[in-house]
Amino acid sequence: MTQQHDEGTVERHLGRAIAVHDVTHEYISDAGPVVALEGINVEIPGGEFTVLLGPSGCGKSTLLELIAGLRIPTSGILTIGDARIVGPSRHRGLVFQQSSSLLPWLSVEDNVALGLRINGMPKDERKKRIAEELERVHLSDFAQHRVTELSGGMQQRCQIARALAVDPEVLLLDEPFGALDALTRESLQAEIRRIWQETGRTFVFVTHSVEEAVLLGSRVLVMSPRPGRVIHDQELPFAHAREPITEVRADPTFVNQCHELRAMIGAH
Amino acid sequence: MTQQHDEGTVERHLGRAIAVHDVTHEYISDAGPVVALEGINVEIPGGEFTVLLGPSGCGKSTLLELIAGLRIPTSGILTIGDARIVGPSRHRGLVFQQSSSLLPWLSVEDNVALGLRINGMPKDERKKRIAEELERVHLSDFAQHRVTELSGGMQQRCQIARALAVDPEVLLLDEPFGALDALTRESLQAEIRRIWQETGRTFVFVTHSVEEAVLLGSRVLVMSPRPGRVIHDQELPFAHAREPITEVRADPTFVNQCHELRAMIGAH
Amino acid sequence: CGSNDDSSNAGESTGLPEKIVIGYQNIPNGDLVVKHDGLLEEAFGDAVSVEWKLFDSGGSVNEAILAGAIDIGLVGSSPASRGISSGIEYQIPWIFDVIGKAEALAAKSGINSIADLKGKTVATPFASTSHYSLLAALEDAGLSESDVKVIDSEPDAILAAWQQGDIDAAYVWNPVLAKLTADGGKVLISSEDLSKKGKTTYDLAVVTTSFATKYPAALQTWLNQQNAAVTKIREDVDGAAASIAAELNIPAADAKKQLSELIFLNASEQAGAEYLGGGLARNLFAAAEFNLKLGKIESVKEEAAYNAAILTTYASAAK
Amino acid sequence: MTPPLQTTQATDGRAPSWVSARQRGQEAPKGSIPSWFYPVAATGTVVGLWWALTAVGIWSELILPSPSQVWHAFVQSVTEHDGRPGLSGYYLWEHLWASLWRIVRGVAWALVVGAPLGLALGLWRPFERFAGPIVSFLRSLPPLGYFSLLIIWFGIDDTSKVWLLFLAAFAPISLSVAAGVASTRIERINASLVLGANNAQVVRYVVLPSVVPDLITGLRVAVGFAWTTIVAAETSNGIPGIGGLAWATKKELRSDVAILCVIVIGITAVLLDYGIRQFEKKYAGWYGRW
Amino acid sequence: MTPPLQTTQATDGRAPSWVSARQRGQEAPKGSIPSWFYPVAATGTVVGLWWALTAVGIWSELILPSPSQVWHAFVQSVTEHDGRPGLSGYYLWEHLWASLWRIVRGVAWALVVGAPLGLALGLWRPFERFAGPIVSFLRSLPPLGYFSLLIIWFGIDDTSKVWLLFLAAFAPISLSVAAGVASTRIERINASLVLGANNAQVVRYVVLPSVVPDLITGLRVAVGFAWTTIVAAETSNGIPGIGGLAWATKKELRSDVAILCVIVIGITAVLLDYGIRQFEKKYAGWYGRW
Ligand SMILES: Nc1ncnc2c1ncn2[C@@H]1O[C@H](COP(=O)(O)OP(=O)(O)OP(=O)(O)O)[C@@H](O)[C@H]1O
Ligand SMILES: Nc1ncnc2c1ncn2[C@@H]1O[C@H](COP(=O)(O)OP(=O)(O)OP(=O)(O)O)[C@@H](O)[C@H]1O
Ligand SMILES: [Mg+2]
Ligand SMILES: [Mg+2]
Repeated sequence: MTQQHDEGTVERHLGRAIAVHDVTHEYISDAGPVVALEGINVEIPGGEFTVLLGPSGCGKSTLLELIAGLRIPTSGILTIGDARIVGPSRHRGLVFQQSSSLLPWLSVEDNVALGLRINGMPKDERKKRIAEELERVHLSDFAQHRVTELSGGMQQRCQIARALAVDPEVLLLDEPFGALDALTRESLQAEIRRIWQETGRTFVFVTHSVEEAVLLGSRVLVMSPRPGRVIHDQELPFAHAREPITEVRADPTFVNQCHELRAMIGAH
Repeated sequence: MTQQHDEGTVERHLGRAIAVHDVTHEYISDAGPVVALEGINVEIPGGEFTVLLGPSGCGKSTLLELIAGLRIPTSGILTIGDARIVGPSRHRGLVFQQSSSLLPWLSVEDNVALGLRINGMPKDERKKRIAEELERVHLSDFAQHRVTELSGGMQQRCQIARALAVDPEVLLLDEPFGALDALTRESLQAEIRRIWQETGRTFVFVTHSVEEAVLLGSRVLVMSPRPGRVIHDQELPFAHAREPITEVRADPTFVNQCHELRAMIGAH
Repeated sequence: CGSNDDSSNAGESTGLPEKIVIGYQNIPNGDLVVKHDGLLEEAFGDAVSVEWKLFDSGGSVNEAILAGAIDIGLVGSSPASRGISSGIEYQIPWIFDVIGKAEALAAKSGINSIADLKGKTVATPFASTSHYSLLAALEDAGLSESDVKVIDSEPDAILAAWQQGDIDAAYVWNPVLAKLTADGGKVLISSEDLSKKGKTTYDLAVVTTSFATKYPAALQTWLNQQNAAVTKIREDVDGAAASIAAELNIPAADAKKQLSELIFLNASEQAGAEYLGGGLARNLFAAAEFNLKLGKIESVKEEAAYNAAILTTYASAAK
Repeated sequence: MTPPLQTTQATDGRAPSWVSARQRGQEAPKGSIPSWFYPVAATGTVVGLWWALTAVGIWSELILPSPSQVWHAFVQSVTEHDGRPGLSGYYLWEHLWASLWRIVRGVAWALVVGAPLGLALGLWRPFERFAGPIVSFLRSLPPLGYFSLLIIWFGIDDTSKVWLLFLAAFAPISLSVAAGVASTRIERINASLVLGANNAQVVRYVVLPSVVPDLITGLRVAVGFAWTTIVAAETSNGIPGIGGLAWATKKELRSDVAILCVIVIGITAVLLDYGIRQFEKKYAGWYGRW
Repeated sequence: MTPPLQTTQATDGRAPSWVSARQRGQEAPKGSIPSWFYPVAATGTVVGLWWALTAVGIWSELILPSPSQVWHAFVQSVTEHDGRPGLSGYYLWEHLWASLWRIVRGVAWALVVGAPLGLALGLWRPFERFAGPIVSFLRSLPPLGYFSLLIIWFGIDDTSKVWLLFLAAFAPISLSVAAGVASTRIERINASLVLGANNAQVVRYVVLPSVVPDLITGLRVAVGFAWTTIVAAETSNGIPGIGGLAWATKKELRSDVAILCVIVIGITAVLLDYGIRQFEKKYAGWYGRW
């Protein structure tokens, strides 16, 4: 097993585009093979906030894991900029759908510190950074707690803080706000939007909420049921808005847009 | 450790009310005690569809686990009908927030069969029942798969099928549709509503979606942030509606109701 | 590791090693008296340090010598014969004891002669002097190996099996032998009886050839102390028994009884033709041939090899 | 869309980590070393080392016999010579079979007793407090120190040997099972409880399956222990028996035979272990995936 | 609201399942049996059984001595008598300490070698294929069969004994660690990979902590196993040493002393095990909670 690094090309290239070329992914299981994705071709422009919408089991998580480099496609190629994705990298962060990816033997704080340690951030700087991130996800009170002592939504927030802490070039989020109540969700939506607007990172965001998609996305991709294919691709206007989220929500064009998209999905 | 049974009282009493008297629940942890619920008093009438709304970490899951009998309150008493809740029972089913409660060494089918086996249903009947339940949650194609081979949303559906299969008197659902896309969600919402309307079981349903709460609930309880208290309690009109869900959604009073409730929550 | 490893050093000029490593066994003879009374340490003073290492059988002593871990050791005549036959480079300067009544064949009541053992189960620790004696006794009584079920067993297991009723007889040494006879066991034949038929067994001292050639003076000193211990056993048996009892953690009376069942020879007796002077070499050679016949060993060396393995000069020169 | 890429292109990220490849159950890339290579290489390495050790000749062949001497002993052990079969009156396979049969019985009892004991220790705290120390006490007693007690209780024949092997084997099984029970995940137990499971059903449907991988690890350790104990078990009346043969021949300075026995024991144990692992792959494949 | 309820009321559901109570780490209800009760009861049971076995008197006291005989031997072993200290020239604690020190060194080496070996076996498939059979081979060899080889290589003093104990102890540690690595959850590994961890960092931050509980189980098995091997290790030149004392006195039929040694070994092992478990509670408390 060779370990090809090519860290040279992984320097900061803000806004490198991600391209998925003819990717098919098949899972092998005792009950027969499952084709999760078939012949997918997608271009995810650098610096955009792309939202993935699609029915349960259509392959959204699979696609994120492929982009993260955690899976190798059965056929096809994924690239970022002009480099081929051959494995995971700290420049492509992932917030997992299941929060069991947190490390139960560590405190909330130490879980958030994980990526910073791995990347060798000095202790002082790390402390400051962790405090910031915990503040952002409203978990400061629980810094010393074990992650097993958190509620479902708190675990999800802890995961988000962990991914944000290393400030990756590309951030892949798999239903990050799934277990959050309306208020917490709104506050985190605002945070995410602010981060995106300020840093120009590339975001790929899976959600089931059409409203959330329209609110946050600069672009939405709609996928078909298994085997997943991209069946709709559309730009969205509100991602760049500077108004508070509550105002956007009240905007009649926003309500309209949600309606249209929902209708579009229902039609397929 | 004595094992007090009193199965006599656990016969089918459709619509026994659940009462929570002065319940406080405190978690002990290395980082100090956490008061999850404080002095809660709630009456959950039998046969109602009660929805719980509240911020992340306010103690909703804790409350459901107390009602399920999986936790013993630090102080206070829970009752169902005129019996005190002293432990778990098949008559109070629970759909967990996290799908890691599925058994990874079993197939989807066998996971759904678990409760039926435990309650000694004969094989033939069991088979029919499992097929029905899998059909209901759209997982028939995956009956033979391991649960580890399911997507996040599919795992959640598998859990729902498992809980529904034993047809409990009380069904406690902890964000059951959290990981589901709009379409699948709508179809399952319709199913749940139909089951409730037809069987008159008692439902306690945790959700973050105000819309879902208004759509499904015959009553909504709103909880305050940690330590959790019930701060609002209101009847809702749409649970008994016979029209398809899409029609209810389009109903202006529905939209209004959602708006009001959201405003109410925001105000606290 | 033995002093034969640390070859050329200051010790050689004085003819004394820096240390002597002795492998001893818990057998009630002069060696334990020497150890307990500190005779060697006294004789060598500060010049030579003495290390005593406890072994559980002649087989382990043979291995330790092969491993170069000890200089002088105690082995029964059976392991000694086997060792010489296999080419272990050691020599025999001293006989600790001649095994008399201390090893014997004890049988359950109802078995009155060796011939009665036909079809019975007899236990003995394999590769020991008792094993040799048992096979010799069976052959002498005209029984072949297939007539009797001979099983291998450690002495304490022999006692357990005896009490369980799993075995009909056992050829074994003290203290187990004493317990068997106390429990109704009847002695059919002892090593003393076999000795009369030319199948004597011994507890022997072995010294590595390299040590013997390098440090004759040290060896002589060692042997003188052994001789003194024999004298003590003969003249002050209670004193000797006390020393042995302390070493074995047993009551002095038991030690005294056990001493009485071994035959001790002083240096001048040993030097005679019956023992180191020729008899012992013949005995070891005959034992090897006997074992070869029974298939217990692979090959036997020339008789000369057994002669060469006996050192008589030291016993002759003993004071 | 950008055109399909050449193989000489730049890459991003680290190539598949072997740590995670292992976890996913992925094999090494195709076209690599064939699977028979590894056992052959392992055997070759061991025999080579041994041969080298004897060839340098600093240790007496009486203690470390050369491969050829041991081969000679092997030939003796499977043929009739001087009118006697094999060694000490039995062929090698008879010795091996006698020991193997003792081990199978000892380990079978260890499973029958040790697995429920481990379950009870893991499930029931007062029992653990009471019996835990007794189990740690028993499992650390040296067989050579108490074997004569077994003989007086169970005789000098197979029963006492099987007991000894049982005593060696039960502890790793109990301990592993108890640890496995302790690590059964609470949400799975809860799931069965709200479906109406009583204690017995929780154990049957959740705890037992969770514990399978630990049971197998314990079993592997136990079988290994049983083999290491076989010589101690066969010091008395151990012929036929591969350990008894090793013990008797060692005392007789036939170390070629003793080493032969040790090697046969080792090889048999490797094969048994391989069998258990195949079983594990089949029945505990879900382990670690979730 | 209904009024607060009387204690005589009806109940719904089963009272707290002991299976899940155990899992939640809950203690027995207050006011129940005090914690010192259990070890005392355990000791009482064992001594009572032993006393009963000797009192019925069907077995000779020569082989199963009574508690009072063993007590007498104990007194001898800790006092000076006939001008000599203890037994075989050393006090009991000197014997015990000598053995304990050998065990500590043997097990320490086993940890140092066995844990990384287990990691390598668990992480790297080609290595497992190659070294796995060698490890299973080594771990099943009977010490009594190869101890003489250790003596020629490492001498008759402590080194060879420590080697023997090391060989006994390393296998359970490696096997447990390897099993633990295999059960490290893939999503945790993935989490570290997307944060940029290289193989070494995955091992350090995810695999190693995951493996701690398994390592401890392995260590417990290993320490127990080392104790069972102490007599075999001390058959030659084993004084001072508790195993050597047992072996030597057993041959002299001082079975009171031999049993004393066996009991001292057992008790020491129980205490060691208790210590390891306290350590485990402290450092692997998360186990099974998630
Ligand atoms: N480890 C696996 N083994 C086998 N099949 C798998 C595995 N993981 C996913 N699948 C299958 O691949 C398909 C896509 O799964 P994926 O998790 O990508 O869906 P998803 O779009 O994320 O769904 P959801 O919205 O429910 O999370 C599903 O049909 C699922 O059954
Ligand atoms: N096992 C535990 N140990 C310690 N504290 C816990 C534990 N489980 C929950 N808590 C704490 O109890 C509080 C309530 O948790 P609970 O899971 O009931 O919240 P929730 O309302 O379900 O939140 P969410 O919507 O995020 O799921 C939280 O502050 C949490 O930190
Ligand atoms: Mg998904
Ligand atoms: Mg919750």
